[in-house]
Amino acid sequence: MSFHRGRTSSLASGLTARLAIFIIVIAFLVTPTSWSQADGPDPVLAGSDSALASLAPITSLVAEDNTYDNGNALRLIWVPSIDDRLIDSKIIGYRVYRLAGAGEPRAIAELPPGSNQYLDETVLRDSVYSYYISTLSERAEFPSNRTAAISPQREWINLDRGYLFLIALAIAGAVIYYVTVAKRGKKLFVRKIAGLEAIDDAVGRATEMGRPVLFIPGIHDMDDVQTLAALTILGRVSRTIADYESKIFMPVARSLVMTAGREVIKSSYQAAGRPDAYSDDMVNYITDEQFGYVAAVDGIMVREKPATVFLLGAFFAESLILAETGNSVGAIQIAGTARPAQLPFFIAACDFTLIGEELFAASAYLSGEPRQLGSLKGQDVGKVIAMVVMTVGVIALTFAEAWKIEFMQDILDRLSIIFSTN
Amino acid sequence: MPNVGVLVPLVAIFGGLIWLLVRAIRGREVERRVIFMFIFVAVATPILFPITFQEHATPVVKNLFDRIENLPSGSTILMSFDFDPAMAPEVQPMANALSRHCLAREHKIVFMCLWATGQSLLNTTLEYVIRPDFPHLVDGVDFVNVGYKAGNEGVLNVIVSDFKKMFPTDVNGVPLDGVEIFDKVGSCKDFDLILTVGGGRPGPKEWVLFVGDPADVPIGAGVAAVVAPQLYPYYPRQVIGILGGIKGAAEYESELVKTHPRFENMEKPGLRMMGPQTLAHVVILAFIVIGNIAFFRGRRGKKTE
Amino acid sequence: MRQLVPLTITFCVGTLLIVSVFIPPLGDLERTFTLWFDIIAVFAFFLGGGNLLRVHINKLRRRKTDWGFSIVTLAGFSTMLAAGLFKIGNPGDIATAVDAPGSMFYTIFDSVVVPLGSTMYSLLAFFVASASYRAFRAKNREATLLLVAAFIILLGRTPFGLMLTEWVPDSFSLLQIPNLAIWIMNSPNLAGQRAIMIGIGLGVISMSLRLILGIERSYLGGDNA
Amino acid sequence: MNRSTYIVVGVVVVLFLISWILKAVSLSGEDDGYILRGFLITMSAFLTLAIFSFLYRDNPFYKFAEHLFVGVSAAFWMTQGFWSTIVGNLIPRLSAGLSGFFMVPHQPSPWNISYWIPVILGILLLMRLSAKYGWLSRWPLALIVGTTAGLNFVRYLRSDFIVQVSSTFVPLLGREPHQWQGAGAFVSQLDLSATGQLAALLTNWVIFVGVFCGIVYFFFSKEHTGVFGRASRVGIWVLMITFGASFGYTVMGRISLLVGRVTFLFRDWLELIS
Repeated sequence: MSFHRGRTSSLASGLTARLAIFIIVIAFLVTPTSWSQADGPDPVLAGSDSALASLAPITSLVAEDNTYDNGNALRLIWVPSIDDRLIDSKIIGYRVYRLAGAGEPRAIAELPPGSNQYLDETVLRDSVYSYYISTLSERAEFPSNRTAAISPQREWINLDRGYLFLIALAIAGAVIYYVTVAKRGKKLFVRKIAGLEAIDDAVGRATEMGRPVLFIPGIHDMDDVQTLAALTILGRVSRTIADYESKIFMPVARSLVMTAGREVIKSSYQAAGRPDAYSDDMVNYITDEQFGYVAAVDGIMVREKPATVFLLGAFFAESLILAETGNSVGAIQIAGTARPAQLPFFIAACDFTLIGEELFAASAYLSGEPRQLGSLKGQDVGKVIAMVVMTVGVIALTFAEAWKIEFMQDILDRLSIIFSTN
Repeated sequence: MPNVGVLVPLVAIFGGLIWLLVRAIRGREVERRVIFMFIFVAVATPILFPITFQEHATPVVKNLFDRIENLPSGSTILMSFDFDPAMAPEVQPMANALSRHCLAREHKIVFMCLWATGQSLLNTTLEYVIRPDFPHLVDGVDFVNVGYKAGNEGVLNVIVSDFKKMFPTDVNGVPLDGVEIFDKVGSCKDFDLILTVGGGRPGPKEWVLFVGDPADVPIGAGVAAVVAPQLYPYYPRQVIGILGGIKGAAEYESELVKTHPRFENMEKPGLRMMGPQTLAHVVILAFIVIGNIAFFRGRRGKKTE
Repeated sequence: MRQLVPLTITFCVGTLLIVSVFIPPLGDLERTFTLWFDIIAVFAFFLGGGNLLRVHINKLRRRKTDWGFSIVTLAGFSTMLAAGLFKIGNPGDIATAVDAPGSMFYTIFDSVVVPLGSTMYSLLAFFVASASYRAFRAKNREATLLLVAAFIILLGRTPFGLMLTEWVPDSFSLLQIPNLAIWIMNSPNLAGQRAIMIGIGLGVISMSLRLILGIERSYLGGDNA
Repeated sequence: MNRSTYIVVGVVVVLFLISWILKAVSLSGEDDGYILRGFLITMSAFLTLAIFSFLYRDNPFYKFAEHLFVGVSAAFWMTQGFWSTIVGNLIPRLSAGLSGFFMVPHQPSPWNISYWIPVILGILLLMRLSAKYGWLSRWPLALIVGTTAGLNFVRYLRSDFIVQVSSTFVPLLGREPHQWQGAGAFVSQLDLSATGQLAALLTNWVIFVGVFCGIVYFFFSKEHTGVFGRASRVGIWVLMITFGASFGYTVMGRISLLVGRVTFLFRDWLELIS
């Protein structure tokens, strides 16, 4: 089926409506209530060496719990000494003192002139602290009032990340929704991806020529999601290879990827009913060293002369070295990476390139399985969200800047808050 | 003056390219190894026999050069070394060229660093550039080195309103109150120009935000090539000129030699390092042209067959 | 059982780590799991290193093509391993960094791995040239755009970029090649990078979900079986 | 190997020896370990040349360098893994005795017991070697896949989705210093200078339209025809310009790498330049 325009917009508006409700709810939740306020009146000049010009201490020192942490930080806020504003002031900085319980004060930090806040991340939950801050001159210091005793609190939910949660929910929800829709048997349309259409031909060519297929899964370990994408594609490719009775060779730069790669290929061969044709020698660990690996793979390419080379995963500077060597031995090359910096080199030197998102979509596309295809459609909802938000943001900013329309500025501020990271 | 050692490889490169061009017009492709050889010769020749190309200053560089050139003699300029040894090959040539230019125009320079690692690199410039080139200039009279102070943006926050509060003495402990340059300088507002050389953080961006904008002082920046594009939005209002990477340094050196012939024989690392770059770029551009000619001739050949 | 346990582990761990972003007391989980990963990866070294040894010893025993070079690999491997594990020639005690200057480990690294690595890296200078020769051809509209953008940027990096277009009047200075190069980097290039990144973000989200939910299980040989 | 190969190898060995001797002689004035230093510099130079020789074609010298590189670097990373992860991170959490032996500070904590989990999973991974219990190695892999999926979900959502979307908010009619003053003012000041208003507006329009159409290109679930197809075509064009531009921009850095290697050969080894 095709994606009707009407449905796109109704979907988008439904999402925005839901977003709007959440925004209101969260806005209420996030509104600050009362903070623990330091008591006592403002400055009391500390008695000090009367021969020296005395400096005004800082004022309005407040210690408050740092919100949304595991109870391991306290935040200090104050108004700098009035002397700090003078052109030739004698202030050389501030020193922060902390008292744990009824203990002795200990200096925990020194700050440059002009500072007005400090985050103490060396506190323990359930302990009680109070603070004061001294204004420093060359020879003396002028302490402020002490804050009320406070202990850091643990919060169970980070409300600052409410919008992040909502955006995650919206996109994940869309993906899961279309997965279930597809599971119920609804046929979904997915456009052709050239690089993936070519895989069968490329493997077939290797069979005809009697040369191996070389599969390079990038140089990162399993903690990079691009490596996982490469391995999922390997699952499909090795199945085709098993069916065609071609040879595959996969040199890797990480021991874990070797283990996982063997697991994948072995299962594919089993599924193809040819478990005997599988051998551990198909996947070999070379070295973790980036260019040592490249040197070895280059050697393999010129000696084995693979008919087809897959370069899928996380690539860095080696992308072009590998792709050019592969090209020089006349291999068909299918590349894909989510490293924008390396894409130009693959585009230049390979026959087909999976650009960014296409790498992650590849395995779902190749599987042809309805649930997997459904997840691709879910991704597109994320794109609709991005396009709508961008358009609204651009229009709001344009009007707010050109004609100073306040209402537009409000929309923009809201959007910027929702789409901010913290 | 170019000697035989330079001429032979240059003739080989350009002769070879013309030969390949003729072949391309006949529809013939070039083998990879031939390209490799051209690149190697193009890079190795200028290393063995320094070849420098006359660089024309682009407006972003020229603007800063003209500002320093046109300030009345005796203006005070603040120059900050905000980089580390890793960045030094790219940006130290700029720092050297800028200091030479300022001192040749008889401006007074106040040197400082926001990076602790900048101190030793600043000393290199003082020791190997200023002392030999301007032996008559006196530390503390014609230029002052106030050294490094910790605090990153905090330092900028202070010096924008009071310079001596952050830097009461120079690096040798001499109180700035006795230094003549500082008779006229109370804060950053009193400098006629601020130059920052670096590219990390704190760097030019912080100088613009914390000093340039609030105090309304013109800022000139020398930065590593990768950072340069991020700085263009500030040009030409907040940053009056940008030297980006080795190419920026080379353009500045070129301009400097043009207007101040006394520097004809100075070290020109920017220009020297641009030699292999320029030749290699020219070779690559030539191969793109040759490739396209071969492609179109080859296609036409196929059609007529 | 053979499928269920791994799928459950993936689901639980994945969900837990996503949720932990929103629950401050779980904030440390990210670091813990990263450390766990590192530890498991070190165990995998036994498999990787063992495999390396097995391959080369086999080559040697069966006198396969190029078996002589396997001796080089084995010798290099065992020397470096011994130098590192026993900290041979290390100026300090057992607590000193393994790559302290002066140690055998450092010396080999500095005179073998560093020159070989940086030379391999420098091969790129040759390959950018051969790739531009072959790829930047005006075959169709897309390829022409690729070619023109690359050509302008390359030209803007040489003195000839300005020389060729210096005659352009100031009111059209955007058309001067160095300015045009900067504009391309700041405008269409930025837009393209951003579109790619937004796509990648969505692709990763969707793939993570497929993995966590067990829809994508080809890495377990899953839906084939 | 035929006879000519032996001759070439022999010649190279002789050249190596000569270079070593000459290098050691030239270093002898300044350095105590000049024989070793001479050897190391000569070796670095010959390994450099061996890699370069691959550009011509595969040959025994390249094979030698490649095999040496693989062996040495594999051991390098394994040793690093042992000292930094096992000794640096695991032992201080699991054993006071071993911490004492390796002289690393012991870090006692009630949670330390959880660090047996990766150890057990690591051992399960080694089960891969057994035919009967090989399937157990899937458990640690499953944990790793879960970790990677979970951690990257939010990471990419933030840095590649949210940040990129919100930084695309650009004013289409300009902002300070190119504040919109109405169409009349715009037309009267119209020029194509690099710092002018039109250039600034052009940048913003290209960014907005470019990102928009770029996203359209990536749409999977809609046929790229009609208006949608045209937008997707514009998307491809923007991507192509991006790729061409980034390619061109990187060339300079790549040339610098070669300059570095050639300088090493000419200066440190051959002493042709100073």
